[in-house]
Amino acid sequence: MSRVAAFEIEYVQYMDESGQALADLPNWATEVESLEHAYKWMLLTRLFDAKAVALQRTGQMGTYASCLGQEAIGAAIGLAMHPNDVFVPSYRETGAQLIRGSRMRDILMFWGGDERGSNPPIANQDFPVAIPIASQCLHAVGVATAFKYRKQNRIALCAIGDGATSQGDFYEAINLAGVWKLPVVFLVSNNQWAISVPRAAQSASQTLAQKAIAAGIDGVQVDGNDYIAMRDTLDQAIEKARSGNGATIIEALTYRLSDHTTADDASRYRSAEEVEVYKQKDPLLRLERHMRVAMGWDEGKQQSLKEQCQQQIEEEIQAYLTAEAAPPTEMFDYLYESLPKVYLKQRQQLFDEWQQHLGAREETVDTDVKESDHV
Amino acid sequence: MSRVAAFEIEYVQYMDESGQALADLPNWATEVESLEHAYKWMLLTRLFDAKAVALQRTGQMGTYASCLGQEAIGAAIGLAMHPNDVFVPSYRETGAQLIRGSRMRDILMFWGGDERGSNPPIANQDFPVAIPIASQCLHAVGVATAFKYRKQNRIALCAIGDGATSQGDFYEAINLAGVWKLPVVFLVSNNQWAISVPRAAQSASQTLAQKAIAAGIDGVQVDGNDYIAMRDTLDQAIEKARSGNGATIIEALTYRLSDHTTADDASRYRSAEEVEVYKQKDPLLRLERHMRVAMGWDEGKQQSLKEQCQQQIEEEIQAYLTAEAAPPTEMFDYLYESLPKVYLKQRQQLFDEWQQHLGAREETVDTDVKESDHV
Amino acid sequence: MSKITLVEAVNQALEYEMAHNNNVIILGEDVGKNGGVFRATLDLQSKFGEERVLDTPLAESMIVGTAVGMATQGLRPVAEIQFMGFIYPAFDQIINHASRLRNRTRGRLHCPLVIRAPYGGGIHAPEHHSESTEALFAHVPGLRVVIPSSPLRAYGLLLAAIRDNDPVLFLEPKRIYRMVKQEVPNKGEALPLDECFVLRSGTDITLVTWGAMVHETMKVAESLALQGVEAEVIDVATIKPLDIDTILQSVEKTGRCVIVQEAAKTCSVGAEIAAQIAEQGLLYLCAPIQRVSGFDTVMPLFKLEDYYMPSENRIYSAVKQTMEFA
Amino acid sequence: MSKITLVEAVNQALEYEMAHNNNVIILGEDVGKNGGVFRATLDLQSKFGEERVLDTPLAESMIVGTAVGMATQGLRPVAEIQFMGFIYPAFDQIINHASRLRNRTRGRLHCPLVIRAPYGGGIHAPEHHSESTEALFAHVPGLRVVIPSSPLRAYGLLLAAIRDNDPVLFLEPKRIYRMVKQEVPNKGEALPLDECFVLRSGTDITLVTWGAMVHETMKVAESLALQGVEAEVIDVATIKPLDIDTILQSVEKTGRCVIVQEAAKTCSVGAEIAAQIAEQGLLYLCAPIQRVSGFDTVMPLFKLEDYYMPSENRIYSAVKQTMEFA
Ligand SMILES: Cc1ncc(C[n+]2csc(CCOP(=O)(O)OP(=O)(O)O)c2C)c(N)n1
Ligand SMILES: Cc1ncc(C[n+]2csc(CCOP(=O)(O)OP(=O)(O)O)c2C)c(N)n1
Ligand SMILES: [Mg+2]
Ligand SMILES: [Mg+2]
Repeated sequence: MSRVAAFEIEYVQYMDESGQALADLPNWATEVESLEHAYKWMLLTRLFDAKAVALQRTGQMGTYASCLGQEAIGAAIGLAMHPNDVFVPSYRETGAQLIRGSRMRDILMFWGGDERGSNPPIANQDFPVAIPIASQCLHAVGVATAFKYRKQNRIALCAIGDGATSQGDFYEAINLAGVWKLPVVFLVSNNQWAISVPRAAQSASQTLAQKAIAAGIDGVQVDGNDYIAMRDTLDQAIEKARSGNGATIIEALTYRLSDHTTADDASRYRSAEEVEVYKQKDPLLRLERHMRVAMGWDEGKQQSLKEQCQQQIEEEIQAYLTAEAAPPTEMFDYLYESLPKVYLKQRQQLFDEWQQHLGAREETVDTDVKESDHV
Repeated sequence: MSRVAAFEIEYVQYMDESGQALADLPNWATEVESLEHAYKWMLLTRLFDAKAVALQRTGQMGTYASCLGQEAIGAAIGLAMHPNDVFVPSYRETGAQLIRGSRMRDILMFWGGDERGSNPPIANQDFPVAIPIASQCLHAVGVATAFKYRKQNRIALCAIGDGATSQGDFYEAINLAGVWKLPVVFLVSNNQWAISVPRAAQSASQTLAQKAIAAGIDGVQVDGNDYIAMRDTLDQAIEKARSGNGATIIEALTYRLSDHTTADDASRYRSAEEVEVYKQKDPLLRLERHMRVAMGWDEGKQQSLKEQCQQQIEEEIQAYLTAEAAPPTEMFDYLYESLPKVYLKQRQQLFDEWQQHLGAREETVDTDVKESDHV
Repeated sequence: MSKITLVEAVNQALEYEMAHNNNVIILGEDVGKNGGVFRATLDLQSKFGEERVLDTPLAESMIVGTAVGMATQGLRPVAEIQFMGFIYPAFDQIINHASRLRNRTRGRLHCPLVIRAPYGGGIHAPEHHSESTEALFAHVPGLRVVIPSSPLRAYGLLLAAIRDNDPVLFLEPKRIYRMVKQEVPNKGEALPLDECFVLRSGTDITLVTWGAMVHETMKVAESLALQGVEAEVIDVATIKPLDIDTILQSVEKTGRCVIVQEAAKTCSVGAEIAAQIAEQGLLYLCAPIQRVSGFDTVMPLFKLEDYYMPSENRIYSAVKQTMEFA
Repeated sequence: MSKITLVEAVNQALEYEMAHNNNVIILGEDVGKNGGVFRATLDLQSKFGEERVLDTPLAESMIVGTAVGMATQGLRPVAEIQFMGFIYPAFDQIINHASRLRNRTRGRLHCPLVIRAPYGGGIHAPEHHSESTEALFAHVPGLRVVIPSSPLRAYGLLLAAIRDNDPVLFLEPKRIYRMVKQEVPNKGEALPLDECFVLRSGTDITLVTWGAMVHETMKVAESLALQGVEAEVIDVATIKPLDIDTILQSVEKTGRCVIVQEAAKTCSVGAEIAAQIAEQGLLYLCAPIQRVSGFDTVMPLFKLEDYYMPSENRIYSAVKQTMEFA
C-alpha cells in the first residue's frame, strides 16, 4: 500500500461573533468606506426582505424565499464581482441581485408572478433566479466556457445551497470546471437546511467544500456570516478564476434564520433553541459591532441609514404595486424569436378571451357575478 | 485559516508485471486452488471474449464490448461476492457474469439482440447489463437500501467505467451510499478510455478513488490487472459493507486492450505504442507467471485448461446459434405483469403480421421476392 | 365518518397500505418530519419510523433510481417528487429503467414502484411549479399514469397503484388537493387501474377530461343541463393505458366530443384521445372533435396562469360550437 | 459535384457553418478526434481546432446545460448526444431551461443552440440505441424539433437550425445515414424550419410521415401508382412547430389520410396530426384516419426490431383499407 494522493480543507474566519478581529484583516477591510458600503447593502437587503415577506403575508405577492441571516453572502457576491462578470444565482441571493442592478420592484415582480421581473434593466448578462435546484451550475460553466473561448477577462459565479450539492448537475458542473480549467466560482451557501432536511442528512462528507476534491479543484470553507472573511475568500477565488487558474468551491457556513419560504413553517422540523444559537451569529450584528468598535459607527449613522433604506424600499414597493399588468398575450411573444404562424390562432383565441374578460369585468363590475356565471 | 479536514488515497498492488510478489501475500493467495480457480475463469473469459468478437465479425451476433485486458476484475468480482449478493454490472464484466451463473449462450443472446439473454437461469437477483452509463449506480444503492431495511447480511456491488464517474447518477449514488451508510461497493474499472476520450479529459481529479471524498466514503486505488490485489481489495470492501461499516469506491487501474466495442476502431484515436505498453501489464500473463514461479503451474496444465475451456465455449456457441427464435409477440408479454386489454389489438396485429410473414416466407422460399415486393 | 380532502385521502391510502404491508416504504424530499410540502405524508414517519419514511438528499434521479433498486428486492417504494416540474432529472430512470426492467429481463426482475407528484396550475405557485406534462409519461411504454380527481378516487387508485406490480406515475392535481371533501371509507378497497369513470351520463355530448379540469367540466355540464343539453362526463383517471372503449361507447351515443385538459396541446393526451376517435369512431361524429386545452406556451408565472388554463368559459364556448355544428 | 450521404451532408453543413461563423462550436462525447461514433463530426476538430470541437466528459445533462450557458453568451453551440436513448439525463435542461430561457427573461437572454442526436431503429444496435421518442420533445413549448429524411434536407435544415435563434432538437434517422446519396450543393443555403415538404403529389390519399419512414412510404406510394392510386406524400420534417396547413390542404384534396411513424403510438406526433385533422379537417375525410406506427411496447432488441417498425406491408395494408373504405 502506498499513498497516492492527499488533500486538506481550510476554514477562513476574520471576526468572531462579537465583531472582534481574530487575525490581521485584509487591507481593504480596514477602510471605513468599504465596510460601510457593504453594511449599507446588507441592511437594505434585510429591510427589503422583511417587507417582501410582509407583502406575501398580506396577499400582495406570491411565495418568497427570505435570505434573513445570509445577507453577508449576497453583499459579498455583489461587491466582489465585476459588472461584466456573470452571476448565476439561486433564489436566496437577493442582496447580490440588488447590487448587480435588479431593482426591488423587479425582484418583487418575479415573486409576484410576473416574468418581467426577470428582465430588469441591467447592463450585464446575469441569469434569472433558478428554481430547479443545482441546474444553474451547468449554465455557469457554459458561460465560463464562452469566456475562455473568447479569451475574455470575465468570470462566472454560481450560487447554490447545501441541498444542491446532492444533485447530479452540481457534480457534473464542477467536474467540467476542473477538467476545462474554467473561470468560474461555485458558492455554496450552507445554511444548514434544505427545507426540512438538515445538512447531516444531505451528505456524509465532513464539509461541503471537500466535494471539490472529486473534481480536482480547490475547495475552501468560510464563515459566511463574517462579511470580511466572505469577501476576502470570494476575492481570492474570483481573482484565481480570472487569471486562468481555475475554479473554486466556497462553502459559506451560514444559517437560514427564516422559514424556507413563506409557504414553509420551519417550527415543524427544527427547534427554537437551534435558531437562537444562530441568531448570535447574525452577519449584520457582527459587522455593525465591528464597525462600532473599529470605525466609529454609531447609533446616529445606523438610524439615518435605516431611514434612507426604508424610504427607498417604500418607493420601490409602490412602483411594484402600481405597475401596469402585462397583456396575457405576452405568453406567446417571447416563446420564440418570432412566433411560428401555426400558433397565431392560439394567440388570437387568448386575445379574444382576454378582451371578452375585460369587457365582462366592466359590465359586471357592480354585481356579484363570477366569471363562471357566464356559462 | 485553519485546517478542518484532511484525506489520503492509498494504492494497492501485490504483484509486479512479471508476477513477482511485492509484499507479503494474503493467506488465501498462497493457496494453489484459489489462484488456479481464478485463473481458470480469467482464461475462460478471455477465450470466450475472443469468440464473441469473432461471432460479431462474421455477422452472427451484434455489437459486443470486449473485456480484453480487464479479466482480473471480472474474476475478482465473481469470486469475491456471495451467491445471494446482488451484482449490478456495466457491460464489461463478462467474467463476473459467467461466475455468477450466466451461461455463455445467455451473454451471446443479449449481444445477439435477444432479451432472453438477460433472463439467465441464475439463482440470484443480479441486474442485467446496463447500457446507459452510470444509471445502474442508483439501482445498486436501492438494492442495498432494501438489504439494510431488512437487516439482511447481503451487499450490492456496482461496476462502472472511468467515463461513468463524470455522470450525475454516479455521484448521487455514492452520496446516498455515504449518508445512509449502505452495504454497497462501487468498482470503477478505470481502463483509461471512455470510447475515444482519455482518462485525463474526463476529470481533473488525480485519482478516481478520491471522488469518494465528496460522499464521505472510503476510496482506494488498486492495480486492476493484479488479481491478488484486486481480490484482496474487494474482499475488504465487501466485508466492510457486509458488516455495516459502509460503502467504498475501488478504482481499479486497468487498460482496455480491445476496441471500445466491435463497432469502434481504437486506432483512430490512440497509438499502437500505448497499447504495447499496457500489453506488458496483462492480468493473465501476470497471474500465470506468478503461478509458474510460486505454484508449479506449467505448460501442460495451461494447455489442458485451454482445451477444456475451448470445448465448453464451442458447446455454448452451438447452443446460442441453434436456439429457437422467440415469437415477436413476446414484446407485449413482459411489458406489464398482465397486458392491459387496450393493447390486445396491437398484439393481435403483430401476431397476424408475423404469421403472414412466416407464410410469405414459405411461399416465396425459392423465388427472389423480397418482403417489400408484396406491396 | 368525517369527510376528507383529496390530499388527506392520499395520506389515508398511504397509511392504510403501510399498516398492512411492511414492504411499502416512502421516500422523497421532506416526506419525513415535515410530512411533505403538501402534507401528503403527514405523521407517517412518526407512525411507521424513520426506516419506512425516508427523507432523501436532494436529487430526483436518485430518488427514482434508488426506488428501482428497492423494488427489485420486493419492496414497494412510494417515491414523492416534490413538484412535477422537478421530475425531469429522473426521466432517464423512468423511461430507461423503471418502465423497462420487466421487459428487458423477460420478467426476471420487475418494478412495483409508485412515483407520486403534485401537478398542475392554479395555486399561484412559483416558476416550474405549475406545469401539466402528463403526456410525456403517457408516451412511455411499460408505465402506468394515473390521475385522481376526487378524494374517493385518490384513495382507491393510489391503493391500486401501490399494489400493482409495475411502475405507476401517480399525479395529484394540487389545485384540488383541498377543494372538495368526501367521505372515504378506510377499508383498503382499490379501484381499477385501467378504466375510465363516467361521472355523469348524458346523451347529447361527451366531455372527456381528467385531473383538476374535471371540476370545471362538471360545472359546465350542469349549466348545460339547465339549457336542456345532457352532457356525458368521463374522467379518464388512468391516462396510460387509456381505456378508449368507454370513450368510444359514449361518443357512439352522443356523436359529439369535447376533450378538456390543462396541458399544452401538441402531442398531449387529448391528442391521443382525438386521434383514436378519428381512427375508430369517425362515423359516430356529427361534429368535429374539439380539444379545450392549455396553450402551446410555457406555463406562465401566476399573474397570467388563469389566462393559460381552460376556464369554464373556454370549455363552454367549445361545447356550444360543437353542439351548434350541423 | 459528387453525391453524398445524409451523414456526410450533416458534416458538410457543420463545416460550412463553422467556417463562416466563429460562434459555432461543437461539443459532445467523442466528437473530436473520433469524429463522432457515426462520423458526423469527422475531421472538424483537425480543421477548426480543439477549442471549437470539444470532447466533453460523459454527462448529457452537462452537455446541454453547458450549451445553454454558452448560448447566452452569443455562441451557437451544436451539442451532440451520442444516441437519442441517452438524451434523457438532459431532459430537465431542455424542458426547464433551453426551451424557456427567452420566455422567462422576456427576451433578455436566449438560447441559440442545436442538439443533434442520431435516432430510430433498424441498424441492429444494442439496447437503448433504437428508440424514436420525438413526441416527448414535440410536446415541449419553446423548442423546435427537426428531422431530415434526405441528404439535401439534412444540409439545409441543419444550417437553418444552427442559424435559428432558439433551441432546436435535430434528430437524425440513423437507419438512412448512408442509405441514399444525393448531390448537395455546398452553398450554405438553408431550408425553411416550419414547413412540410411535399415529396410527391397525388389526389387519392395523403401519406404523412417523417424521418426514415419516408423511404418505406415513398416505396408504397410508387407501388400504389402502378395500381392507379396516386398518393400525396408529405415529409413533415419539422415536427415542432407543426405545419398543419400543408397537411390539411392535402387532406382536403384527397379525403384520405394515413400517418406513418416509427415511434410508439400513444401521444405520438401521429396522434397530434390525426387530432388536428379531426378538429379542423373532419369534413374532408371520406375514411377514418389511420396511424401506421410502432407498437406501444418497449423497442425490442434487434432480433425483433423488424417486427416492431412499420414495414411496407404494414403501411400498404393500412392504405388499402383506407382506400377501400366507402
Ligand atoms: C430539482 C428540484 N427539486 C426540488 C425542489 C424543491 N425545493 C425547493 S428549495 C429546496 C431545498 C433547497 O435547499 P438548499 O439547496 O440547501 O437551498 P436553500 O433553500 O437552503 O437556500 C427544495 C427541495 C426544487 N426547487 N428543485
Ligand atoms: C448515458 C450514456 N451516454 C452515452 C453512452 C454511449 N457510450 C457507451 S460506452 C461509452 C463510454 C463509457 O466509458 P467508460 O465509463 O470508461 O466505460 P468503458 O466502456 O471504458 O468500460 C459511451 C459514451 C451511453 N451508453 N450512455
Ligand atoms: Mg440550505
Ligand atoms: Mg473506460
